[in-house]
Amino acid sequence: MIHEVCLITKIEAVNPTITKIKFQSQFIANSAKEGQFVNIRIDETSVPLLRRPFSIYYTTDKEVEIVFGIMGMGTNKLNHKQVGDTLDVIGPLGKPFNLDDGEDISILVGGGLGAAPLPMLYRSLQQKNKQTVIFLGARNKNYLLKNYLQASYISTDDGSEGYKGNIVTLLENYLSKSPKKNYKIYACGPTQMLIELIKVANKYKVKCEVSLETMMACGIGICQGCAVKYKNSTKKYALSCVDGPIFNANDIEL
Amino acid sequence: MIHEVCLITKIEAVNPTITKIKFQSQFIANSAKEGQFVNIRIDETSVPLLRRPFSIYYTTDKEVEIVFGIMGMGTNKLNHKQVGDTLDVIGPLGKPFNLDDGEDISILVGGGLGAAPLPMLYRSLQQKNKQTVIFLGARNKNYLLKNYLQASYISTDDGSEGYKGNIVTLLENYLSKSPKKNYKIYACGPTQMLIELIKVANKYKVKCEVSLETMMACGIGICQGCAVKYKNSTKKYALSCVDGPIFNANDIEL
Amino acid sequence: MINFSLKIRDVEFKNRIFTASGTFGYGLEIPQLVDVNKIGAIITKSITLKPRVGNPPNRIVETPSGLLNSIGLANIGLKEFLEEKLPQLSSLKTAIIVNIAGNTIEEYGQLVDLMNDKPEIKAFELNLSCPNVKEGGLSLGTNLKTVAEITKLTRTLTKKPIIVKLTPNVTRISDFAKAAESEGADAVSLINTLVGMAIDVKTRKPKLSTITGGLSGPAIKPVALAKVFETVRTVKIPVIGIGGITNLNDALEFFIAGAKAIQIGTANFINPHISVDILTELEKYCEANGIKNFEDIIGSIDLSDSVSINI
Amino acid sequence: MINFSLKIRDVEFKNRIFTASGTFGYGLEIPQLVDVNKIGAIITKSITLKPRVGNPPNRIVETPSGLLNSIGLANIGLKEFLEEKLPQLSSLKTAIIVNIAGNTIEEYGQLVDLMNDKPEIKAFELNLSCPNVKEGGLSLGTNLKTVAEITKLTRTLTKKPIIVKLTPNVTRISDFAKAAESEGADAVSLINTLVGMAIDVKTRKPKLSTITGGLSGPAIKPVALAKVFETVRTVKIPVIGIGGITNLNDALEFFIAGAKAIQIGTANFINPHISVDILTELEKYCEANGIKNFEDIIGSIDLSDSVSINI
Ligand SMILES: Cc1cc2nc3c(=O)[nH]c(=O)nc-3n(C[C@H](O)[C@H](O)[C@H](O)COP(=O)(O)OP(=O)(O)OC[C@H]3O[C@@H](n4cnc5c(N)ncnc54)[C@H](O)[C@@H]3O)c2cc1C
Ligand SMILES: Cc1cc2nc3c(=O)[nH]c(=O)nc-3n(C[C@H](O)[C@H](O)[C@H](O)COP(=O)(O)OP(=O)(O)OC[C@H]3O[C@@H](n4cnc5c(N)ncnc54)[C@H](O)[C@@H]3O)c2cc1C
Ligand SMILES: Cc1cc2nc3c(=O)[nH]c(=O)nc-3n(C[C@H](O)[C@H](O)[C@H](O)COP(=O)(O)O)c2cc1C
Ligand SMILES: Cc1cc2nc3c(=O)[nH]c(=O)nc-3n(C[C@H](O)[C@H](O)[C@H](O)COP(=O)(O)O)c2cc1C
Ligand code: FES
Ligand code: FES
Repeated sequence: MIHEVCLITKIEAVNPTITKIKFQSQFIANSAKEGQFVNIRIDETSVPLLRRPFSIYYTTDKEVEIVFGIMGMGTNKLNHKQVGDTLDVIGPLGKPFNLDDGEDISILVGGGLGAAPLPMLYRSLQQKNKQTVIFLGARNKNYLLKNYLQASYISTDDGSEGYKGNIVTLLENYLSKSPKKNYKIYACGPTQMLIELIKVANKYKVKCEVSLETMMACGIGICQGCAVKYKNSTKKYALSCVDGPIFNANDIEL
Repeated sequence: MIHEVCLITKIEAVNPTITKIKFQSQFIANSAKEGQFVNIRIDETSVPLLRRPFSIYYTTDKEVEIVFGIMGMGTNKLNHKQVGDTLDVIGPLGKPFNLDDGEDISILVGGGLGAAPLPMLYRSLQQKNKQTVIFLGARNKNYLLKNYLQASYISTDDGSEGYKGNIVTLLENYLSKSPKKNYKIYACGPTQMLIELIKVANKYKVKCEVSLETMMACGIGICQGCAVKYKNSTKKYALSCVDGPIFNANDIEL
Repeated sequence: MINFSLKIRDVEFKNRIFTASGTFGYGLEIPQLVDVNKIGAIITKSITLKPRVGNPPNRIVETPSGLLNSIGLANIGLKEFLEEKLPQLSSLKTAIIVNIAGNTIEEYGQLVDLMNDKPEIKAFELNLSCPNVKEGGLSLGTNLKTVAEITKLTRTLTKKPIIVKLTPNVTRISDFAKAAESEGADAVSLINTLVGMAIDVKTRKPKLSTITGGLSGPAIKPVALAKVFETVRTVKIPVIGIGGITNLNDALEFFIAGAKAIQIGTANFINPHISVDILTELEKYCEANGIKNFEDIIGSIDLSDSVSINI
Repeated sequence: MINFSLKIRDVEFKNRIFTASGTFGYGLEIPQLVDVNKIGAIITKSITLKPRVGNPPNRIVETPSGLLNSIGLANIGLKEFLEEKLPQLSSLKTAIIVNIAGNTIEEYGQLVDLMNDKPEIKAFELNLSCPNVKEGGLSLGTNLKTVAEITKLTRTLTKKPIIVKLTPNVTRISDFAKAAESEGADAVSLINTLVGMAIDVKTRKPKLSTITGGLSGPAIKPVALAKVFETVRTVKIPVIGIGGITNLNDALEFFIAGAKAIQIGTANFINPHISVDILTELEKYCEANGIKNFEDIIGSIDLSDSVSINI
């Protein structure tokens, strides 16, 4: 991990509520693993006080991309940055996905902006010549993060693109058709979606890793603010920023 | 006075540390008097918490101009606004200069950014066909606000333009040459400059009004935060935002 | 439309959003900027027996999300207030609550006594955050016995509602609320400002002429909310929430915690019609959320998922 | 170069910028981000006799310029601390101060007793902000007698410096500093967090699992500074300033007010090498201002223009 002030090289409004920012960081670009995140200081003021965590969306040789929804104060201010401005970044942070689980078919599931970690993951799985199936869901088509991905299944809550309904329903349909294959699910999205998804994964006895978005104060393991309940463990709480944000679905209680 | 959200129509970097912003407000443009100010909310966040007061620098038919130095958080953020953004403004505020003091020669003295109220004052005096003499001083030539003014005397601390030294010295020189004339001084600038200037005005028995820049929380007379000591008065404190910012030099203690 | 009224003793306030003492002048200063008649009540700047010029400048300092002030209870004094302000205030269609401050217990009695016959005054709020010279500058409101005595004395002198305004600079504010309640206070309002300080590093002088001052604004909202929550669990009389309220969300937090009404202070300086804005938004909020009876919100905090702090 | 060292009892700290308990882990987590050897002292997360898993989520909430936390003293417990962390800590070239927290007075004694023979531990800091179940959840540190007793007991058990960390949630913090001083404390550190609260208006649930939590960060700096200023006028032992320090200016305010050292808490989360940054800037500041003896700054507040608050 590194703490660096990075130059913003590109800003793109994916749509009025989603923005992509590309910044220079050779270190992060080269060392980031799938599912890791960066922690960004919005500005020098005390509002917002804390850094804001964002998944690493994509990396090139020397550059890193994040994509974010404009939710509150922090993302609003981030959305007002300009090319040539700098970003104060700590990263890459957190435990990445485990790409050595030996599955035959990798299933990637992303809900809304939660899909941000998928492009890097997809690229790496491709490089490993894994067979991948991608599921993307969102409340409407504006929230589908389709870039860098070849989505096989798409759903939106309002039916504005793909199946009208829940992405987990599509996933269950898919699994039910050939339930015996050696799958692994990599899932990112809202907690409620993950809860539903884990039920389905368990029903079909499919390995599953999920990416969690908890509140974080430090992102580096020094505040203990990002606790997540461990299932059946004496340690009882994991720290999402260092023990996660990627967890085995059955290690944690959501 | 009015509380209005105004469209920014022009932003100009006078130099790297001074910016001019023009915004639309028919009401303020038409009702503002010489020496009054506007109180601007920087943004929706709580840092900075309070509005920031700025003298009305110039008005046209429907537009108002302010000019400001980049001092701290508030002016920094203001400097990042863009044409098309809005400004939340309360104004015009405060007691204006008294233009009916019957002087034969009006002397305008501005120190640094304190000179901001002078252009409107100068325009009005011109319209009244007053004979005016303008003194401008600043730490260096970048801080001289010469726009809209015909400065007769200029000084800078570093000698980068005009006389090297204090503007009050130039003023005293001037007064000493024909001390008996019916002058009136209108002065704006740092408190230290005003203190020196008032001594000179009193020495030559010249009427003098000054514009004060005190800390303000509300700008509209409800917080009592902007107290200024009255000389020889039972009320003891004036409120700079409603009893000022323009005061007779001998009414207040600096 | 939803009924926001609140009855304290036998006075009915048309809504539950008041302006806090010292942050709205005498309610007469800015008729151009806000329709004061829409406000539930205007609480005057603290009135003292004799006029007070207030503290020397500098009286205010901005801090991160906060404001430090040391106005020093500058006010025109009882006599001028009654003669010059009150007649003007009586023309407003909002309730006037007079906030009073004394040097001694007796002065609170005198102030109430001298104003009790004015029908324009709907209630008294007792500002107990005045420094007690005998107690080394700690405010009168930090002594339980003093709070009880002031409440008791004023209670004997008026049938108008007495609202005791509590200082947060104590170990357990609810003890003070209980003391006020048991001596007959009709409501408590909290919090007044937190003691705070700032230093100008260049000059090495305190930024306020009085060294320390009172901290207000969004910075203190979490503290105020915790104290309101503590107090509503301790007393039966209405608790009026104050501290850092700047928008609808803040206001709702206080109501959900159990405040029967709220006061808006520092936010008036930033947006003089904030109380009316919040009232309008509150109406919309209730409509959008199908809330018919405003009392349903008050104290509706859901503690089902909460645990008690255990070490 | 200017000497920033500070001696407390017979321990010499190489400089006066420490990291505050609970905000820097065990000092071992982020060697990539900060050269911990440059820090004056690292104060560990509070250590308890038994391991504590801490409170359920949600444990943190951001507030305007502040942070509310309810970590619940999550820590690995004394045994694992001694066996696993301390050996690693001993390789650091900075002083280790162990912060301890107990459920009872006796536990503080036990903790000190069990760690007293470790040469790597340079001093103890007593966290007295632990809730006292007997006293209805108010912290141990809000009871003068308890503070005196804990100090007295631990004093008998160790010759290492004892730093008593004071809670600000009391009427007069300097009374507590005095109590600690008179029982033999070598220093006091203040402030711990202010009690605060936030509510999620949508769910009507408290945002923290424990309802209330501790407020830290820039929002509380004015309060912390006032309490430090009050305390340095009351005790002779060193006062260590804590609360909202995020930059050189903040640090200087505390030193000018009279703090002999400072601790940096929440700011570590935003910039993990903030303490080293401030140290570097402090060196430059002293050089630029011709300050040869750092003690010249401490307590150098200029009160010549100040007035006392008069009502
Ligand atoms: C590991 C991780 C990776 C993330 N990756 C992405 C991403 O790639 N793209 C994206 O759009 N969002 C991502 N998020 C969520 C993102 O951090 C929040 O949307 C952002 O912090 C909101 O900041 P704000 O100031 O705009 O909103 P706020 O006004 O602070 O809050 C808006 C909402 O965001 C939630 N939130 C606020 N702060 C945090 C925080 N520190 N951690 C988690 N949730 C928070 C709040 O609970 C609230 O519901 C990620 C979060 C985590 C923990
Ligand atoms: C009536 C009036 C008219 C003014 N007109 C102008 C003008 O035309 N152009 C101009 O550049 N400046 C003007 N000022 C000063 C201007 O308000 C401050 O420079 C500005 O508020 C600084 O804000 P900041 O957040 O950038 O700086 P901060 O970080 O807040 O402080 C920087 C410096 O400005 C001073 N300051 C901060 N807030 C205020 C305040 N509310 N009132 C007075 N001083 C303050 C501080 O003491 C400090 O020394 C005027 C002030 C007043 C009272
Ligand atoms: C400038 C100023 C002046 C105040 N004057 C008084 C006063 O005269 N009497 C009083 O009881 N409270 C006074 N207060 C306290 C407020 O009424 C209120 O309790 C406090 O500011 C907290 O609320 P806020 O955070 O919304 O401002 C004053 C506050 C400020 C900021
Ligand atoms: C997340 C967090 C955890 C903390 N844990 C402890 C602790 O275990 N023991 C302790 O004495 N203080 C603890 N504190 C209090 C800090 O040490 C410090 O006193 C307080 O945060 C004020 O300083 P600040 O504003 O610089 O953060 C904690 C503070 C925070 C924010
Ligand atoms: S966010 Fe601080 S420990 Fe995880
Ligand atoms: S700034 Fe509030 S009264 Fe003048």
